[in-house]
Parts: sequence; C-alpha cells; structure tokens
Amino acid sequence: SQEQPATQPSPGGSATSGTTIKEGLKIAFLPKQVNNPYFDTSDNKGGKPAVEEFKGAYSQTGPSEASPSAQVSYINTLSQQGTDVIVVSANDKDAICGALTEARQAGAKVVTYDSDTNPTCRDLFINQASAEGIAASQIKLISDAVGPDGGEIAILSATANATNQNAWIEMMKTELGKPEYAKLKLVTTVYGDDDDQKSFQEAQGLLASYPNLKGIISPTTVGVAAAARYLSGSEYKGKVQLTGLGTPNQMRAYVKDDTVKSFALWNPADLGYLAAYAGAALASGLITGKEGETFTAGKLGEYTVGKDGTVLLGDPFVFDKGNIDTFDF
Amino acid sequence: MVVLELRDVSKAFDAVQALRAVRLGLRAGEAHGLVGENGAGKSTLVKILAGAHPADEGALLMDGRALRLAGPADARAAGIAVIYQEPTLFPDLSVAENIFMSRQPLRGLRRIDARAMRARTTELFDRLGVPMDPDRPARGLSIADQQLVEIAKALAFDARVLVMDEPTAALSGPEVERLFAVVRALCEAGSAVLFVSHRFEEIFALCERVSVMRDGRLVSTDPAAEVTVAELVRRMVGREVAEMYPKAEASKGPPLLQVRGLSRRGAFTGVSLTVHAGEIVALAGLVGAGRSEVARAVFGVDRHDEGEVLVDGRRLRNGDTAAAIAAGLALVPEDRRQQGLVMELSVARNATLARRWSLARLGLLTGGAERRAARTWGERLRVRSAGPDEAVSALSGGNQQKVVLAKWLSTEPRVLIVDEPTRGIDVGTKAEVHRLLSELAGRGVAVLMISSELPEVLGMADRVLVMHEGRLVADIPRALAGEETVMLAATGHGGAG
Amino acid sequence: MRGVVRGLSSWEAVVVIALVVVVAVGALAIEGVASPRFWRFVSLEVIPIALIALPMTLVIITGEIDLSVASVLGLTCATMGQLWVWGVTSLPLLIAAALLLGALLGAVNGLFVTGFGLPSLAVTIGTLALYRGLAYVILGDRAVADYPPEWASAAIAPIPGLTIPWMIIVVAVLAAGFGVVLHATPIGRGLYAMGNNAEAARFTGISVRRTTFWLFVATGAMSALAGVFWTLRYASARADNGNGLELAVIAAVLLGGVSIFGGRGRLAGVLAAVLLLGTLRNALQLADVPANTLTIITGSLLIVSVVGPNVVVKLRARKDRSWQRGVPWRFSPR
Amino acid sequence: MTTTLARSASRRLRQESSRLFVIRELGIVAALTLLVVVTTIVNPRFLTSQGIKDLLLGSTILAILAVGQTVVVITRNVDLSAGSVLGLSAFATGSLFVAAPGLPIPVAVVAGVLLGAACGAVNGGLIAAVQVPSLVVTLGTLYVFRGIDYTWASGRQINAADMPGAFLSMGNTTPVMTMFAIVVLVAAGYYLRAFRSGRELYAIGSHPDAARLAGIPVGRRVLAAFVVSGALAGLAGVLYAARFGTLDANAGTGLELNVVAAVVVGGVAIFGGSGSVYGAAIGALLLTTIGSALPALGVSPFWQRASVGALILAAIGLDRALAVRLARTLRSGR
Ligand SMILES: Nc1ncnc2c1ncn2[C@@H]1O[C@H](COP(=O)(O)OP(=O)(O)OP(=O)(O)O)[C@@H](O)[C@H]1O
Ligand SMILES: Nc1ncnc2c1ncn2[C@@H]1O[C@H](COP(=O)(O)OP(=O)(O)OP(=O)(O)O)[C@@H](O)[C@H]1O
Ligand SMILES: [Mg+2]
Ligand SMILES: [Mg+2]
Repeated sequence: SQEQPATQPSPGGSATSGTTIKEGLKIAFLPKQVNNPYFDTSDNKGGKPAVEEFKGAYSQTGPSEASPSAQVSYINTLSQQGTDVIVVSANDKDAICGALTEARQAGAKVVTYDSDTNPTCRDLFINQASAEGIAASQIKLISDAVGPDGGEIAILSATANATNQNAWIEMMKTELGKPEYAKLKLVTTVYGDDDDQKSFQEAQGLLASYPNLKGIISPTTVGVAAAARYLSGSEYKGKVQLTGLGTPNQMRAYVKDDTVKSFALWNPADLGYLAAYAGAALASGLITGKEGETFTAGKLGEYTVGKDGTVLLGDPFVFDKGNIDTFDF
Repeated sequence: MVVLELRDVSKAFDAVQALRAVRLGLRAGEAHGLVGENGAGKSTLVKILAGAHPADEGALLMDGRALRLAGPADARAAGIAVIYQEPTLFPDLSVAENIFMSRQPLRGLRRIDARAMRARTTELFDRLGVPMDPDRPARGLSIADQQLVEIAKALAFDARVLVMDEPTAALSGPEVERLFAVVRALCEAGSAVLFVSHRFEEIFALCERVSVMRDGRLVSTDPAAEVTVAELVRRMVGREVAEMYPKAEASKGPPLLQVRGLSRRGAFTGVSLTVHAGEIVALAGLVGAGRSEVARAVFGVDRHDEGEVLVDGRRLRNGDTAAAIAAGLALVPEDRRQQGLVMELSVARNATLARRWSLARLGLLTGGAERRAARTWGERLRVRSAGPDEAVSALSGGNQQKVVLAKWLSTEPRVLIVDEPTRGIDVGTKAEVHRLLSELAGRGVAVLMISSELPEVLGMADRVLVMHEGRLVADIPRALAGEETVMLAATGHGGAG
Repeated sequence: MRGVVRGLSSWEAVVVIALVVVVAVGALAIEGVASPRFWRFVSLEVIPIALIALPMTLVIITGEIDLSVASVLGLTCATMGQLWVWGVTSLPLLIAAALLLGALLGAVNGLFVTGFGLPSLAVTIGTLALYRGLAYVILGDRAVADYPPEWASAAIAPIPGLTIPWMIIVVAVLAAGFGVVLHATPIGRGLYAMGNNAEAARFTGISVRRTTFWLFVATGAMSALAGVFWTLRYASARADNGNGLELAVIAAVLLGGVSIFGGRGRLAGVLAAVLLLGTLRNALQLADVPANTLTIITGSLLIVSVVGPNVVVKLRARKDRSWQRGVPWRFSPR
Repeated sequence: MTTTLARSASRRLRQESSRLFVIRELGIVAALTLLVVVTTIVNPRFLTSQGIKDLLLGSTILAILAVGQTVVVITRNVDLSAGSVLGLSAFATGSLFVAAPGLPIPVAVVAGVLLGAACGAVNGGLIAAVQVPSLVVTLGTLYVFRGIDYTWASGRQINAADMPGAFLSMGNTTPVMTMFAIVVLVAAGYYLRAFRSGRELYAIGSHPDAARLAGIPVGRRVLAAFVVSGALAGLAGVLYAARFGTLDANAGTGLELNVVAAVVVGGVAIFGGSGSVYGAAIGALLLTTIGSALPALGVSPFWQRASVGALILAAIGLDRALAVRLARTLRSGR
C-alpha cells in the first residue's frame, strides 16, 4: 500500500466477513532469529508456498541474534510497512507484547507460531504440538529406549528462558508422575542455550556428573544433535539412550549408527504453512480468532480454533531407522 | 677525510622551517661539536642523519656517494649510530635485548645466542665502567640509567658515524668522564662523531671542531681551539648573554619547607632538610643518589614510609599531590616527557593544567582564559612555538622544558622544587631561568634545586645539600661550597655532616 | 593553517554530516522515514545506548574501558524483577535500589582497576561474565513480567503533542551535563590529561585513581538507569536482558571519534554517532535490508570511523611525522 | 663500593626474577591442578579416560586461538575478529566437503588455514597500512566477517552426514587434536623466544615508537602477527568443524571474549610487550576445565557463568600480585 501505514489501516485490517482469502495480502514471517535452519524450513519451505498459493506477498525478516529487543525493532518496522499479517515466533512471552499491540492497533493481524506470547497480544497461536502431546511422546520414547528397568534421566534444554521449552519440561514432570514411568527418575535439567558447542559440553557434563544416567531428553533440535554427536563419539554410545526433538537431516547419521533409537518432531514446513493460512484467514476476515471458528489451510485441510486462540498442528511425528530416509528437512 | 656530509639540507614541519640549507661534513677520527639555542634545529638534523625524518631538500653523502635513508634501518645499515635526545628503550625487555634488538648475536639456524648477548652486554658496561644487570628489564631504570643504556646501545655496533644528541644531559661528572674516554677511543679507531650539547666545557673537552646553529641555519664551523665560549654564545643567541648566575643575596625569611626524617624503602632514608623563604638550597649528588625520589616523596607523588613534610608549619598528607599544590608547593620534574607534559595536548593546555581550578569561573573553564594565561608566560620564557594551540610534542626539547617551567611558575608557588631545571636548555634561556629563580627567591619563595651541574649548583645556591646513596651526607653553606668539598661528599668521602 | 587542518580532519563534523545525509536521503528514498512514528521507534531504541554511551565516552577518554555495562544492565533488570517478586511495589523504591546497585557494581570495577591497578579491559571482561552470571543466579529461567502495564506506558509515553518519548528529554539533560563536565570544567581537562599521560597527570595533582574510580561508579549507575528503562519498556525482567549491548555502545563511542587509546574525542560526536547508527539501522530495515547486511554495514562503519580520519590526515600532511604519532596504549601502570 | 652494592643487588634481582617467572607460570598451573583435584575428589568420574579425553579435546580449539591471540597481543594489539574468522572457516570447510565429498582432509585443513590467513591479512593490512587501532578495526571485522558468514550460509546448516567420517573421527580422537595444539604451541613459543623477528614483536608491543627508531619494520611485523592469528583461527575453524559436525553461521559467536580472557588469565600483558604463549595455552586449558568441571561438580547451571567471571578476576589478581613483587625488587638499584 502506498499510503502512510501509520494513519491508514491496511486492506486486511477491516474485518469484512468474506468467504475466500483476499489476494495480495502482505504476510511477513518473523522468526526468533534468521540463519536458523529450523525457521528456514518453516518459513521458506512452508510459509512461502502457502502465501504463493493464495497469491499474497511473502517476506521473511528478523534479527540475526535471538533477542526480544531486536525482535521488537523488527515488529515496529513491519507495522510501519503496513504488513497485513505478522507471523512471529516470540523470543520472549512478554517483552514483545507492547510492540505487537502497537502493530495490531496499526491494523496488522498477529499470528504466533513455534513459541507463543501472552494470548492478549496476538490473534492466534499455531501450536506445533500440544505441550501434553510433546511431553507424552518424549517420555514414552525415552522410556521405551531405556527399557523396563528404567533409571536416571536428564533433560538438555535450550535457553533458560525459552517459553515453549519450559512449558514442555513442566508437562514432562507431570507425565513422569504416572505409574507406568515410576522407574524413571529425572535428575536434572541443563541448558545448552541452543548453542551447539554449549549443548555439547553440557551433554558431556551430564555424563561426567551422573554415573548412573540411563537417558537424555533434549527437546530442542540444536541440543539433541549436539548430544547425539557427543554420545556417538564417546564410550557411552548405546549405553546412554537419547531422544528429543530433532530434524531428520541432522539426526540421520546418529539414527543409523544406533546412537539414537528414535526421536520426534512435527514437520516445521507444515507449521509455517498452517500459520500463513491462519494469518490470511484472519486478515481476510474469515475468522477473528474466537474459539470454535474453523478455516481451511490448503493441503492440510480444515482446522478449528481451540481455547484462547490456539490452533493445534497435530501430534509430533516419530522418526526411526525405518522411516527416516523418506524425509528431507 | 670526510665520512658523512650534508649538502644544503632543508626540513620544514608544516609552518616551522626547522632546517635551512645546512652544510656539514663529519671527518673520520674527529669529534664534531654542535651547539645552538633551543629550537635551533639540532635534533632535527640528528633525526635526519638517523633516517627518522626525510629531508625536504638537499642530499646526504657517505664517502662522497649519495646516501638514501628511507628509514632508521637504512641509517644503521650505513653504519650510523644515534643516541636520541630522549631515551627510547623497551621497558619490558632486558637491558641486553634493548642493546642488541634486531642485531642479536646468532647461532645455528639463525637462532639468537642469548649467552653471547649477555656476555657482550656486561663487556660494554665494563667499558663504560658502570655496573648494570644485563637481564634486568629496562622498566624502572632512572633517566640516568636509561641514558647509559642508550650509550651502550650506540657503542654496541662499532659505528663509522656516532651521533649523540645531548647524551650527557642526565649524567654527572664521573659518568661523563667515562663516556668521553670511550668516545675518544672510538675516534682513535677512525669513527666520526657528532656531539650535540648545551655544556660548553664538554664541547671543548671532547671536540676538535664546533658548529653553531641558529634558526635552522648552520652559521659557523671552526676548530675548537680558535673560538671562545663568549664568541660561540654570541653566534648562537645573536646577542651578549648577561651574567650567567646572578643569584642575589636575599634576606632569609622563616622556614617554609621542613622535611623531617623522610624515608622511602629502596630509594632514600632519614632525609631531613629545611628551606627558608628567600633561600635557594641546592640538592647535589651523583646520579642515582635518590634526589628525585626525595623530591617526588615531598611533593606527594610517591608515598613515604617514614617521616613528615611541613609547608609553612602545616603537615602535608602523605601521598596527596593536590594537597601539596594547595599548600603552595610546586615540583618541576626531571623527566619532562613522562612527568612534566602531556605531549598530545596544546601548549596552552599544558601551561595551565596545574592552575586550571583557579582559572575557572563558576567552575567553568574556557579555552580563551587558558590561551591568555599561557601567552603571558610563554612570552616571559620566550617559548618558541607556532602558538598556544600547537601540540607540545612539536616543540624542541628545550622549549618543552620551558613550557613545564611556565606551568609551575604560573601557580605562583611559595615553595618551588626544581629537578634538573636547566637540563637541555640553551645558555640564553638558562640565564633566564636562573634569573627567574633568584627573582622568585627575592620575592620570598623557598627554592629547592636538584641539579647535576656543579657550576649551576655553586653559582645559584645559598646552601648545598649533598646526597649519597639515599642519605643526606653534607650541608655546606655557600662560603665553604666548592668543587672538591661537594664532589668528595657526593662520592661518599667525609664532608661536613 | 593548522586550525584549518584540525577543522577539516575533525571526525565529529564528518559524523554529523553523515547523520544529516542519512536522514535526508532516507526521508526522500524510503517510505516511512519521514513519519513521526519512525522517529518514535528510533528514539526508543537509542535511549539505552545513549544513556550508557555518555559515561563510556568519559571512561574511554581517560584511556580505560568498561565491557561490563551490558551485564550491569542485565543484573539490574534481574534484581528489580526479584524485588518485585518479593513484593517491593513502589516504583521509586525499585529505581533507587537499581541505581544504587549499578553504582555498587561500578565501584567493584573501579576498585579492581584503581585499587589493584589491573587493566580495565581484563577486569571488565571478568565482571562481564560475573555480573551476567549473577543475573542468572537471581532469576534463573524465570522472566518477571507482571509489572503494572501503566509503568510500561509511562516509560515510553510521548512528549505531549509529539511522538518522541519524554525519556529523550532526560537523555538530553544528562548529555548536556556530561558535555559541560567534559569540555568546560577543570575536571574535564584532567580527564584528557589522564588519557594522554597518566603519570604527568599525577605530577599535576590530578588524583588519577580517585577520578577513574568515580568514572566507573558513574558508568555503573548510568547502565543501571538504562536497565530501569529497559525493564519498564519491555515490561519483562530476564537474566539475558541487553545481552551484547556493550559492543553496540562501544561501537557508537568509537564511531563518534573517541580514540580507543584515550585523550581524544568529543561528546557531540558520540551522540551524533548513536543517532546515526539507530537511524541507519531502522531506515535500512524499512528498506527490507536483511539483518546480515546490517551487520556488515555496522562493522564497515566502525572501520571507516578510524580509517577515515587517518586517511584525511595522511592526505593533508605532506611531511611524514608518523614516527612520532602517539604511542598506542600508554604505559600500563605496573 | 657503589659497584659492589649494585652488583649484589643485581645478583639478588636475577635470582628473584627467575624465581618469579617460575611462580608466574606455576600460579596458573597450581590453580588448574587444584581445580582438577577438587573436582576429581567430589566426582571421581571427572578424570576417567573419557573425562581426560573430553578436557583435552575441549581445550584444543581455545588453546590454538589463544596462541594466535597472544602473538597479536604481544605487539600491543588485539584481534577481536577471531571468533568470526573461526565461524567463517568452519562453514567454509563444511561447504567444501558438501561441494566435493571425496576431498582429502589435508586439503580442507590447508583451505581453512588460508581463508583465515586472508582474513588476518585484511585486519593486519588496515592496521599496518593506515595505522589505526586494532581494537576498533577488529571489532569492525568481527561484524563484517560474521555478516559475510551469515549471508553465505543464509540459514543453511551443514550436518555430520555431509562430512567424511574420517574427518569427524579426527575431530574426536584425542591424540590427533591435541597434536595439532601442541605443535602450534611449541612452534610459536620457540619462534617468539629464539628468533629476531620474534623478539621484535615484543619490542613493538613494549614501545612502538622506539621500535620504529630502532629500524624494526613495525608495519610488516604487525601485519605478519595478524596473519598468523588469522591463520590459527582458520585452523581452529577446521578443527571446530571436525569436532562439532553440525555447522551453521553461528559457529564461534562470542568466542573472542573467551580467547582474550584465556590470554589474560595466562598472564599475557594486555598492553603488550610481555607474556608467553605457554601461559596463554594454560589459561585456555584452565577456562575449558572450569567449563566442564562446574557441571561435574554439580554446580547449578545458573551459577556457572558467575563462577567463570570470579575465576578470571582471581587469576588476573594473582598475576598482578606477582608483578608488583617483581617491580619492588626492580626498584632496588641497577
Ligand atoms: N615533529 C615535529 N613537528 C613539528 N615541529 C617540530 C617537530 N620537531 C621539531 N619541530 C620544530 O623544529 C624546530 C627545531 O627543533 P629541534 O628539536 O631540532 O631543536 P633543537 O635544536 O634540538 O632544540 P633543543 O636544544 O631544545 O633540543 C623547533 O622549532 C621545533 O618546534
Ligand atoms: N622510576 C624509577 N623506578 C625505579 N627505580 C628508580 C626510578 N627512578 C630512579 N630509580 C632508582 O632510585 C634511585 C634514585 O634515582 P633518582 O633518579 O632519584 O636519583 P637522582 O639522584 O635523582 O638521579 P638523577 O640525576 O637521575 O635525578 C636510583 O637507584 C635509581 O636507579
Ligand atoms: Mg634537541
Ligand atoms: Mg633525578
């Protein structure tokens, strides 16, 4: 739009209820950090095709370091540019709220994906998998890997402040409370800061400090890859089990050399794809983000808005030796 | 025959024309003296010979062949050794390495032969007759010791041409004697020597020929035998210089500076002295006797371990320079580059730094006020500079010294301590400084003068205190003070306690 | 003549001109730069950097450096958060506590540097890690964000009738204060003297240690103030607040023409540089320049800021005086 | 008489200073041993063959970087771009293998080293030719090189699967990796001690202007120092790729501060002129050991960063204490 974005609400802004997605919507993806393969997949391999399908204008922008303040600056820019939909993965639940609110006042629709903000600051959250779902699958995978005798397990997380990570870890703790996991004992949680080297050293530290460690859960793509690499090069290979959330390309080598029996992940591309459609639906006034509303997300089919504006992508997918070669992301 | 020759060499620094068409020839086996006012261009000439400055015009000839000096390395390669006016040592490296840097003796595979290096260093200092630990880092050497290392450095490679820019400025009698002995030996061996100094007795003691510089021109060159000091001075300054040491008898007032049993570990012990208003007290002694250290401690730059300092009866806080200044104390330090001046700042800033508080109006300080204050004193001391905004680093050594004097005299101190006040200062200014000192004394200022120049000491002082290895060994009234009495005390033999 | 040379080679002038050019070109070429909102966002972004850059300028002019500022900011945020959790709900009290803490942290830096005579670069690399670490000790993985929303809106509230946040006025006043102290008082003269030759400064009755110590205290306090603003603006206290901000600040100070070796530089240049960096970044973001390119541009600007002046000087000076250019680091006190 | 006094003094001094040298290096070694012993007592598995292997592997890269940094710091300069150079070279190595899977490992190593050297040449060239402060230039290139890295990688990631197994296993076998570090260390150490150009680096750092007057080709030497530092960072990048297998544009971000910390902790004077690569290497080993000892000691992850900071301060404090003792002995006579 050529007119002052500050003053003029953008086309999608006014929620005139239609039946089809408007053309030419400006949809911008704002990941936690550019240069991150995970978001490269979700945005450029998922969001972009989606936006092209409904003839919108796709763009991906964002800071090169994953900090809330940097993200705020980009939100401001996007809202000035009169973007119709901002699809953002929050570096901080609250820190970017102010900026998002200003952006929405300026007429933008805000969809969060991968990592949510306060429900009050966005229209929709596309949840890659419910915390329950992830926690359940992670615990199940490690329990199967460790075997019936159970034993000590530890968690290798991302940054200490990562909203989603902490939510999942809480859920895993409740999950462990179930009788069938009585033999599993969570001894500690350490943080690899989503930094490869740090995660690597933390994994190393875990094994040094917990002689009886039987398994590690690393619900972050960086962490699980680092841990796998450490295990596969160490004497603990095969003795200490590992699972987590990882991408097939990163984990292929370690699944094949039996360092890792199985791990889980949703398809990031689908996540981006769904987020794009949800945003478009909002901007076209097809939905407003109220619970119970439904919309169609291209090839993924029909989705329903859950409570406090959450849309669930589905349960995480489990990769193992059998199926891993059929994936490439 | 002429080894090294300058043909119509000119050099300008922006506005300042430092050298104007200088012609000079240095002969093998001959020591050539070079004198001139501060800022006459001596050091510039030296630096051109050293390859540190390129000449704007003119040519250098070695053995009649043109000599290109792209940098100091070329000069060294051509066999020119230089002692700069200001010591240039590497504080972190050992004395030995300082002397042999990038000329270290080598063994197989071009590796450094440390043992040989150490041996040759010890040998050099034995030649100079001073003890020095080859392995000691240069950091912490007194100016004098630094100067000695510089000399050793120049002697280390038997140069065809040895250029010395005021090498003796920091040295006292005995060291100078030994230096000269060594230089004469070099001349015997056929080297050519250029010797820059402000001390005529040294010039005449060492040199066969003397050249005089003035305003960047080389005005004359004569055999030393055929000129008199008076004549040289006239050519340098362009006028007759008044009475050299005009210390007027001043009425002795109440004691202004009292030092009682002052001690500082490793430097001096039990120093007690009193300086009265209107009195000039000289603090004599061999280099390294601890005089500067005493001055520093009195002024509060160093903390003292024992004793006390009183100005006008009031006790000074240990190690509090600001308090000392407030009490009316001023110290003109011995090392102008490191201690006296902030090289990168302008003449005005430097000259007013010590009294910036009194110059401020309502706590605000303007450049205008600084310039005005600086000008008055600059003119009084005849500082030669492009103006108050010129950086002091651009001034000649002597002119820098004048700025330091201006800086402290402008605070109108009641007690003035001057450490080597005329080091590297030309006769004209020297007389001016001496007149200033006695004038101050006349106005009731108490002056404590540290000096390594006996004539100065004897000429100026009402009393001469002598230090030897960190102790006050003698207190000699003017009447009894003479070359022998002072030297004897200074070398630690008797002397009236 | 010399005056002319100095004038032409004065880097502050270049930075100011660059700023003007960027603004002008931006306003013409990039949609939105002209809009008031743009300047609101720019000012919100530069406020913390400016706050820290003020004392940092003085510190660097005296030949020292403080790399721990961002960690001080982080630790301040963490402490405010924890206090809030413990039920300290009075904003003035929180701010007072924050500033006090900042001064204290600065004092620790100052003590190590002046008391034990350690190089500030080394010391503040240590406290950079230490203070950030303490922030994690305090908050761990928690983020304290349940402050009253009106605090945030108060912090970023615009000047009535404008879009510019009122905090800019605070910054301006503080800047004026620092500027006068640095350029028009005996203290300022002392700072330049210290930066060029600490020993000569001591011989002139400037108590180098005390001055340095208080400079570090001031830096700590100002970093804390920036921390307060940070906490309020983002309404979120986290251990990693402001991570890496120290490089941004130092980059601005150096780009402003302050010599990293001390003794040279003016506050005006630094402020201009802070604005220049902020404006450029936001304008280029509006022009959809990717973050990676922005990184490269920031770096290049920094290099230009030191190469530029020297080239200018070199072009002017027909005579070679390089041999006597100032010694890079002044003798460290050992 | 003066003579005899001074002579005895000097003899005292010589013994004193040599003893101090020993202590100086020993101080760090002591700290290291203490840490290892305590940790092992608390947690015996810390020193299992696996534990030792982890320590050595972990410290190799930092040690190599520290050696390069030392060569630069000795000349009174600093290279803050080391981390970015490492990142660039690591990603380059990875891409090389992706492009030419069959590539022999030595070729990859050489390529990485050359790339690093090129980056070093850029730093050194600017610093030597235009005579600008290295801290500013390398802070600039820190951004620039990283930015180039980002742009090149543009979100791509290179995984273990993309690199030959032999290469990866090289990165995880102690003898090979440690061999790299030791060869680099000994070579650099001997060169700095026993060759003229090596000593000239110390001279330059000790008093640049004097070095110029002494006819030392300051520019060329500094340039060389930066090329060396760059090349070693390049080598470190290759080893990083081999060890960590997963490569994106963020490899080695923020590493520069660790490296400088290691150098400082290792007793290398940040103002140039003194210090040894051995000290720096031990410093690197110490920092890495801290890094893996703290988890092994069961120190809460939130306390680790703080502990690192505290230990850095302690280390430079100790070093300072020894330096003071040396100075005192020096003040007594020639
Ligand atoms: N680097 C420089 N930049 C600018 N001007 C300079 C520089 N060096 C010297 N000058 C000027 O050149 C003139 C000659 O200086 P020089 O140092 O040669 O005098 P000098 O004869 O050595 O005096 P002194 O006896 O005090 O050492 C002086 O006016 C001085 O200000
Ligand atoms: N900066 C310094 N650091 C360490 N020791 C020093 C220093 N300056 C002087 N010394 C030592 O302290 C003693 C006294 O030196 P000082 O310079 O005070 O003697 P001085 O009588 O003033 O000689 P000078 O004629 O050089 O002023 C000497 O042994 C000297 O080596
Ligand atoms: Mg001279
Ligand atoms: Mg002295």
